[in-house]
Amino acid sequence: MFNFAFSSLHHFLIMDGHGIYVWPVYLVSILLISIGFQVTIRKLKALSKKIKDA
Amino acid sequence: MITSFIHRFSSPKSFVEVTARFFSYVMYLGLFLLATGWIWGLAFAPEDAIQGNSYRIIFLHVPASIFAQLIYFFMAVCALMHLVWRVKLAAYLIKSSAPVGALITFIALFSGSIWGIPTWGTWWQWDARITSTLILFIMYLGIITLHSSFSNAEKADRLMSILVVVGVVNIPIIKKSVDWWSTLHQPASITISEAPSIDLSMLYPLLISISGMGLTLIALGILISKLYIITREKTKKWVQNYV
Amino acid sequence: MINLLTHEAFKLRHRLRAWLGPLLIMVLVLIAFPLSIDVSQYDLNKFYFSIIVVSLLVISFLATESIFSEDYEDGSLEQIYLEEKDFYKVVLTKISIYIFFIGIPMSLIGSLFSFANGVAADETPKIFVILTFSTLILFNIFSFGSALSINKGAMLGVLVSLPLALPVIVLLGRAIRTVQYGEGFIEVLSLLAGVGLILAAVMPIIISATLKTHLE
Amino acid sequence: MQLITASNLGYSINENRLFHNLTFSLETGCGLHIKGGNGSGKSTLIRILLGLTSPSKGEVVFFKPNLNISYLGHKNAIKQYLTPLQNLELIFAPSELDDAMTWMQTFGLTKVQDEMTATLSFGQQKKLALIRVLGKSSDLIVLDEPFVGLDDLSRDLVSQFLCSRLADGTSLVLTSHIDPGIPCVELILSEQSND
Repeated sequence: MFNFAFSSLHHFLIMDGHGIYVWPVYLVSILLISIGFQVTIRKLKALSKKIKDA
Repeated sequence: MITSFIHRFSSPKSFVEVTARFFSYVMYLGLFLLATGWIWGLAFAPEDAIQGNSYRIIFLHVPASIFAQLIYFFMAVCALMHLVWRVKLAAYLIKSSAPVGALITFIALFSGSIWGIPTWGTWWQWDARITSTLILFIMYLGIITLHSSFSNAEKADRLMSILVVVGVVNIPIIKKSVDWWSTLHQPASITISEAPSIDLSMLYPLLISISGMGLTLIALGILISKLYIITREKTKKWVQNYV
Repeated sequence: MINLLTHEAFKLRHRLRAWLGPLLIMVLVLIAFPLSIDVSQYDLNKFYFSIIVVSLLVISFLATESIFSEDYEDGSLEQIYLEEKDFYKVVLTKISIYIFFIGIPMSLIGSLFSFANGVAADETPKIFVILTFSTLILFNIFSFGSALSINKGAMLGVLVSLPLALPVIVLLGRAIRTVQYGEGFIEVLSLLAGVGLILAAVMPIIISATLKTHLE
Repeated sequence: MQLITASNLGYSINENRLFHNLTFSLETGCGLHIKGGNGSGKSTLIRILLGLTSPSKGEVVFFKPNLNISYLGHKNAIKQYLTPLQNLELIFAPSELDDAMTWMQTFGLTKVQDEMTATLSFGQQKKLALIRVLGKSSDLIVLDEPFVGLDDLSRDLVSQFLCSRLADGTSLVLTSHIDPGIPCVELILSEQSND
């Protein structure tokens, strides 16, 4: 169950030509979710600062 | 009695305080599970006999699709609580879940259509589940736009709850009506009643990714609702003490 | 109630733009469509329906856009609330009047044009009945949308009511196919009628709650 | 005899407090003049009394069930695309129409009664809208800035009429920046700090 499914790292990235579909999907999703976290945290900090100053 | 019970445990203040206590656990556990599930799925799960390696999108697509719907049902429960018992926190939670729902629905649509290129040879099909997911996405956008177009936030809360409740009735109707078209999708891979049609070495990483995705989204939801609650109640004393 | 009906009818009759406008646009679309394609290449009667269905969707939206906002903006809605204490009757009346003045003529235009484009004479009434029940559903849905987005513009109205209207379009397309193939017409028609009547009874309750919230 | 009592009324919008702890009562045949600066919540208070808006705190009690209220707010509630006459026909039952027509005459609107309301001047439209309140009998008259745009003559006419209605036992709630010349209890809404 825990055998590396590809013969080499190169194959892992290419995935028999399916890599160009698989990798962008994961990267874009990770990017979107982390932007979600980032933006919220930044806004939260700005807001806390504003309330403290007021 | 129910009303007083709900009101005692649903003050925005206690929500923010309680969730802050286990926020970091939820987030780190979620990210850890998500990473485990994805690495397992991407690198160690065996190749699919029919679809080849492109099936590996499943570890992202299926969790995203599941939570695209679950978040809406969560919002509908909150909307009922808001309309029936006038629970303020419920409205705050709807408003903060909507962007999370829109985000994950977009990811579900996006990953699905990319996955469609190698498997179906097309990135878009007017198939039942894709169409209903697209409609779900429009519904999320509608809820967000509706709330932000009113200056009186309490009015906006009430109208948004009405829309969410009407929308949740609509979901099964959409499903049934678009099912009338011929459908491209494989039947759902995991069902509770039947034995799963998927190999265990693929099922485990899938289940891990689903739980990881769930916890990560809950963490994001907690964060957004904290931001929103503080924005809404910034004139209250507890907020000024809290920050 | 009769008083309310005559009043609403009177008001709509004096707003030419609100009731004649949508009908004219419908006619225009149905004339423009065959002109915009090469008629000799396509079998028009096969997919002329789809343009009828789509124009029904769009025109229903246009027609109901100002159904409540007109009364809301000039303050009549407050006065109505003070007199009635409840909007159910008013909403029911308004939607009925709109269906009578705009919806039914619209269905008539749609079935006439489908007759002109190759539907047999004895099947045209079937098309009319289907279109009428569809307008019943669509008007209720879009009235809800315009009640939610009262004076906030069409973009919001489209976003909130389109998800509700799309299943109706699927159903309507299905119903028209049964006319073309001559099978299962009664089943689909009863489904349409059932959905329409349920919506016509339930939607006004939801719309009244929405309008009440707007007045606050 | 008491008609309305309001106890501890408070209203806030988006957590900003407009007013709080308002307690007052209105008796039959009495007037209440709500005063306050711009944005102090006069119109909101009126809408709470009408039952349109629910207060954030406190409650309003009506001692007479099915209170017959006539109201005119900022919005005139007349149809621009109809003539004044058609507007009145929409508002009044046929039996009440004579009273309304007398007011048309008093206000000098008879000569424009068949023109489109949209072409009437601001003051004329206001007068037309006021007829809704003046021509009907009711237990309570609620007016939000009724004198805006009226000439002196019409203002006196309206004030006199309201005085006579007060004497008949009708109650009155109004807001106005101009002294209405009507015997009223004053209720002053002052700007409050958020604490």
